[in-house]
Amino acid sequence: MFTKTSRKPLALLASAASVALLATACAESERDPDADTSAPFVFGSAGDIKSLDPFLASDGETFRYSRQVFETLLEHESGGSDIVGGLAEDWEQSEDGTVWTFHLRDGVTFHDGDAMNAEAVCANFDRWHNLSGPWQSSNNSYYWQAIFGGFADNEDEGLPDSRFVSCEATDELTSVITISQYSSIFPGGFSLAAFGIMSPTTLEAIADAEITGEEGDYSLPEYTSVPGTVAGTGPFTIGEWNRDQAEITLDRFDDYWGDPAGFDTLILRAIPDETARRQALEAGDIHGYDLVAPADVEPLVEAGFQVPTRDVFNVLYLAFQQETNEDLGDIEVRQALAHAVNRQRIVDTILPAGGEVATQFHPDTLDGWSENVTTYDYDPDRARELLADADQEDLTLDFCYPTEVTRPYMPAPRDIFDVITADLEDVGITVEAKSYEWTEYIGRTNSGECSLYLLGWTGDYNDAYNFLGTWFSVKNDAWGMDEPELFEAMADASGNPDAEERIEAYKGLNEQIMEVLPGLPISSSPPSIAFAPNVNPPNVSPLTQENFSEGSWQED
Amino acid sequence: MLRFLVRRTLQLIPTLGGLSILLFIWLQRLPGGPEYALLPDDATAEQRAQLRRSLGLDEPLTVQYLAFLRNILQGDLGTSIQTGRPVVEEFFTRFPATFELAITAMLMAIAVGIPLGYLAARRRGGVLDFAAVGGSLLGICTPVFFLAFILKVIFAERLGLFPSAFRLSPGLNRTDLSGFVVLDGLRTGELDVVWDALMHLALPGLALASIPLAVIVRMTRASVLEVLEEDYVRTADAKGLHRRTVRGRHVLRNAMLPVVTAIGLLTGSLFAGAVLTESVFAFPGVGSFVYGATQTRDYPVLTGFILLIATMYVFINLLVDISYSLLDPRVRAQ
Amino acid sequence: MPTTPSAHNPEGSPVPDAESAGTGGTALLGRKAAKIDRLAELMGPRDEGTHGAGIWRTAFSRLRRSPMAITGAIIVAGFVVVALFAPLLAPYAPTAQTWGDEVFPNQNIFVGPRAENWLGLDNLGRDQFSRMVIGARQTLLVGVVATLVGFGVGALLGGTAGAAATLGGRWGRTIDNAIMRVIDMMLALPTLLLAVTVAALIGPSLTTVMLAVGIAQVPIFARLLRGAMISQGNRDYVLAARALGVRKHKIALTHILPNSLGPVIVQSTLTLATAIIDAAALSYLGLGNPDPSFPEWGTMLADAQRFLSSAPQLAVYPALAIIVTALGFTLLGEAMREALDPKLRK
Amino acid sequence: MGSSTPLLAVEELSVVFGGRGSDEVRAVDGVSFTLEEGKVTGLVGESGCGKSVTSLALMGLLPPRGVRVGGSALLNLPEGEVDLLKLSPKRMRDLRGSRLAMIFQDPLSSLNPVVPIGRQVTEILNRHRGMRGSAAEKEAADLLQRVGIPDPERRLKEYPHQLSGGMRQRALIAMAVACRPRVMIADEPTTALDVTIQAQILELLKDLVTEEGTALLMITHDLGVVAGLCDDINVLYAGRAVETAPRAPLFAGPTHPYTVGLLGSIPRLDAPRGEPLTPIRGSVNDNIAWHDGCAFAPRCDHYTLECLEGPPALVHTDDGVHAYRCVNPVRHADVADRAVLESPSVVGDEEESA
Repeated sequence: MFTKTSRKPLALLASAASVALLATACAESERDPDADTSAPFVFGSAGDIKSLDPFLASDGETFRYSRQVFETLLEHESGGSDIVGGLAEDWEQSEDGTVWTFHLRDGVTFHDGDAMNAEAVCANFDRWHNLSGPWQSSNNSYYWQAIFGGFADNEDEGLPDSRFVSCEATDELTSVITISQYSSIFPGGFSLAAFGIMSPTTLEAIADAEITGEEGDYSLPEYTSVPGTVAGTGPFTIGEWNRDQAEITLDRFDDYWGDPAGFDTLILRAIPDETARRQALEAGDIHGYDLVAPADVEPLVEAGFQVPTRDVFNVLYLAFQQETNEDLGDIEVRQALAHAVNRQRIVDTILPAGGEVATQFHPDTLDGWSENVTTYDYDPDRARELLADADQEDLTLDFCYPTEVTRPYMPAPRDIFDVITADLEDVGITVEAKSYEWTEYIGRTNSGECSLYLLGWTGDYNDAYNFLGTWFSVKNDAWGMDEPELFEAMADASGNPDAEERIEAYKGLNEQIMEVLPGLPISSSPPSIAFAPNVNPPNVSPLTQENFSEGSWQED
Repeated sequence: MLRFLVRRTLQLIPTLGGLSILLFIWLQRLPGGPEYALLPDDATAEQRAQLRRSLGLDEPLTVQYLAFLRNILQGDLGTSIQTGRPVVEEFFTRFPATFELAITAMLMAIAVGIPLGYLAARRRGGVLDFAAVGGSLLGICTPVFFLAFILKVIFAERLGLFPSAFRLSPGLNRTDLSGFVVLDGLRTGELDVVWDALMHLALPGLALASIPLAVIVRMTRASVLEVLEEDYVRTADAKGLHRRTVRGRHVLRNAMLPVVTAIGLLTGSLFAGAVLTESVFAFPGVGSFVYGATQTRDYPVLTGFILLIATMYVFINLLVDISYSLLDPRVRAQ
Repeated sequence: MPTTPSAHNPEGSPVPDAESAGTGGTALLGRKAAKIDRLAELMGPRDEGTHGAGIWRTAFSRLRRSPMAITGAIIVAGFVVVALFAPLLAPYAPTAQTWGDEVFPNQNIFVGPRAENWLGLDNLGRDQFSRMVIGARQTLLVGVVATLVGFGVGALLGGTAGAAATLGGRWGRTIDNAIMRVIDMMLALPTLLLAVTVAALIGPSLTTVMLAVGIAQVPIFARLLRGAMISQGNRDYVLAARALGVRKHKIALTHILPNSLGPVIVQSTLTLATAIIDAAALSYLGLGNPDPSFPEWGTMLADAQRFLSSAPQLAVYPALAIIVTALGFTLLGEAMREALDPKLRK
Repeated sequence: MGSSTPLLAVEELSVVFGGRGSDEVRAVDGVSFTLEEGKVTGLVGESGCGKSVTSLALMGLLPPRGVRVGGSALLNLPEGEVDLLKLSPKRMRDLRGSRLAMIFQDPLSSLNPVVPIGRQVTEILNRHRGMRGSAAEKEAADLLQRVGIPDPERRLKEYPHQLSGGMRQRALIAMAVACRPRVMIADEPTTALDVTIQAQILELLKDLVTEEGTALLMITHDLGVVAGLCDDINVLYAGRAVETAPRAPLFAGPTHPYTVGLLGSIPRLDAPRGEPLTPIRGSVNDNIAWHDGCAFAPRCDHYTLECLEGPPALVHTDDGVHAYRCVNPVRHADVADRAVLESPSVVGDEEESA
């Protein structure tokens, strides 16, 4: 998932909330075909969806829904992070990485009966590429801009040239997408849920749909809120979206090309409060939920619930904004901070079991992770020495944390904040606490208003650039770090089509970053998801991209 | 009576008008002005300027206020930052849930509070009186959200007697009806839906009812005690009327006058209390929506909610006055 | 008042005592003294309260006999003592995560009461007892400041309106009307919502809570004081003072205001309770103190809700403290109200 | 008149408040009197002397707890004699309104403000005479007519606040006489009324007593009312009768200093040479307990040490109708005057402003 320079509230929510789901095509079917599937499966999500058309969205909850209804060209393997075919059975890329040829699956139909073919795929890409007006606001096309830059006709000078060149249907089932320049964001970018393929009929119906209103006060077209217009190819069709109950009902698509869904009906119900979600599961009101608090895992397991844990695919960090706060521009101060924080205690007492202290800015499951990075052990004495050397015994720092939120990489932000604050004060630093609600928090931290702040990232796809590039590809207000060489190296690495060279470059980058120490990586931890005892849960995805059609009811 | 109604309705205008001015000033005074509420922090100066123009913020204040007022009167309260939908629409879809909850809570409070207060007064100084007064003081002193949590942990989580969240069990939702699920269920004859809805209403209703219940018990008790001392009650006794008649016609009817006022005012505050209760029980009403709005500083929603509550307060006051005049001929005569 | 014979010697009585007239002077005096003494003895000690000692003394003597008032006073006194001497009473620093490695909230491992930590540890390994004690201080601060804000602003508005209404003639009525319309509008907003709007203006902080809760109380104080002043303004002594040509503002300040303060003072006591409860609700709404280094009961309670299933004591301690303290102020306030209420004086 | 057995005989009535913890207060202490058909008996005294408590005790309207009532009050009914003080609450309820009726002091506060007058009259007809609907309304209108309320049909629909003070008292009287009670108690029925209205009301009461042969217990502090209306008079002080006599002997020869004081407090138009009023000093609160001596002693100009040595006994004069409770009775008081007997409040004007 990507950052962008200008953020709007909705997108803000998304950029860190991002939990993107892929509907994978290859669910292993072990279930009994005669099993009763009629009872609705209710899943407790953390928030309501924003739009029925995922293109307009950038938040994990919308993608959780859209992955069940729409499919993308490429997807991640069920329960893993490797890229596999989605609507495209397989694909190849040109040597320079600019021409991508997708061989589409045969016999796939949309929910409205249209056939899925190369022209349908290209019609989607062409629509996105040619959007105009308010659609070009990053509020309404966040992921397109993140992956493909601009549009055919950029209306805002600030938008970069589009990286998308063309999509051609060379035959019935072959789409060729040409991009202007290779980047390691491909092929991962083709798997993003925002690029779910919709039927030609849908595209025709929504061709004239307009977004009205002003920047910050947009009204989305009716088709994004009223079921009936949009049709995808996924295992579920849209039943109804009850906005006042924050509940969307999905029905099984019987003509699905792959294994049919194990539930006739899938209901995604928004329960913002994590305690309420747990209680709803315990009471039987829902049959599964995401963002399980670490403390709830064991009691739930003891009570007979299934609480599978996802593989680690995230990182939590403490950022040092070195431009806003000149004191943090001093490497000795940053090192002192790194030595002052007892990260092991955070991992042991607050994060879910299986978490680890992070040594660098992405988890060790990603290629590019280096064993040779500089490490900073918990050593308050060393921290005090460093502060004394830097002549900063009376250092005062403002420290921001988000309220009323939990993230997969950051349960209980306030507790983590409290622990770090106590550690910092222990070495003689005065901390000024500041707290903001999540959306505002993202805005403030991204514009560099906070000297110290907590944030993290869950990967969208399997490439180190998805982590490192997000933060350290250009000088930005979030970090205030200005290391042109590092940025250049980052661009080179990302643009190198040779995988092995790229990975070596990433290792070097990780070592370089931990020397510069723009922030302190705290932990990588495995988030859990909970299911009722009588459910065969879907495979859990490290990318938090579960495909619910894999789930089913257990037999009695 | 008609003239009374017209006059009272006309009296609402200055109060609501003044309130709209206060609200307008409030919006002006928000950190960074109203455009802050609508734009992110890192919006460009140009974006801000454009928004100011489009909102008419470079117009004189009076013109702005009139525009603000016109929008309100046209039912346009702006767009929610959380959901991107018009605030009015958001309230409209969620209102039935909160309304059912508030009515449930008020009915519970009245059904228990008035008899309890009455009995406490009759048995003044007795065990029941002590329990009623002590209990209501305790109720007033317990933070509502804590009570809600306790109820939830005990009755939903530990004992499993009631559902812990939502308005209905999954699968019972109907979007095609009015949204008043209890009424809808009764109308369509789906008694299972009605029962399910009532079970979901029980705990949040009880939590929400705690304050009004406490107030009603105390008001009723005090009022009955006062009326019991009244000469006309002695007169009624001196006439040898049955106790039933004395209590019903002479004691309760008079004692209810101040209680009716209190019930009116409490009903208004119930909708505000719903903010705390609904969020605990994930009850999908206006309250939990506004709770979200306080978390996200969703100013259009907050503004709209304040207007909604104030308008309701004013109209409830009107209703109280009307019912008062029906109950008390002395007021009617004035 | 011609009350007792000793105060009003019957010697000056126009009707001479027929019987004693015949006896000698000293005997007469002796007899008189004897019978007066006997009478005084029989009439017994008089309740001073009923004889011009003022309503305050009467109220106080009534309070001393009220179990409600005594309970309330004991609670309030205990609370204030703890709050004032908190730094001396707290065995540890409230923010020191001394035992941070003994508590594992992610595995539901908490430490309950034990010899060194009387109330156990909180979720970050801090001494819960010390936090409660220091929290009392913060809580008292919130209550007192909020009440002062409500009292101050409310008394100013209500006092002006009341004085204007009683003494000001047509202009006074206009002023009174204008102020009361504003007060009515404030009343139209439930306390909590008013507090939320205030918090929206100045961001979440302890100051926000104090200001918000205080401002929410303004209309109540204003109405009370105005009502009391108007009823005092119609009293005979005010009319008399006016007839004597005493200046209006002087009447308002020296006669009406002091005599109207009773209900306002009662309300202050009750407001202290409301403030503590409302502060907890605001903390729950996320508008409270963002700085966790100063424990405050409301913040502690709001923060501990998430451990209600696994470590209920973390929420129950501050909740009980809030409830008991609020109850103390409420009992005291209600008892004072009853003691001062002329209707209940018999 | 003329019946040998009294309609109601009150013997040694005592009412004690409190006890258990707080100090006992003996509000009424050994009061005895009789009521006879067609006769008016007066109970006179300052407020707080126990006269209202006496009436409430007879009506069974004292609060059920914290009160001890002693003595007896025998009511002579056709079906036999009953002791009002020992009847069950239920039986008392049956008697009240039908055999016993009471008229209270403040007609505004004694009427339920939110119930129409008509309803308040018909409810008693309904209760004791089983009348319902239009029959009850007709009877109610007749009753109002009878107590002198013009346009009764309209008044029935009105609420108490819409009536004038005099009319309210008339309405109360209408309720009291609705069931032709044998005994009627009027507790300061005219105190809250204008002087002109007072006279009309007294006249009305007098007529009712004469016509119906009801026995009326008149409770008042106003000796003018007593002089104009009562046949027998009991003067109460601090819960005890201090002087008892028929009207004429009492006014002619008041014996107890308190009675003398009461009479002396009445302004007289014909007072010679600017003679000052002689009010009783102090208040009812300034007294001592009866068992220690004369309760009136602190306010008495004639008290001696003997007055303070135990309770004074009731002394009967030779004629047997006059009794007083005093150690140093006043022999020749000249404070009473014919003028009192002819005071304007006794002779009323028929005109009433409605």
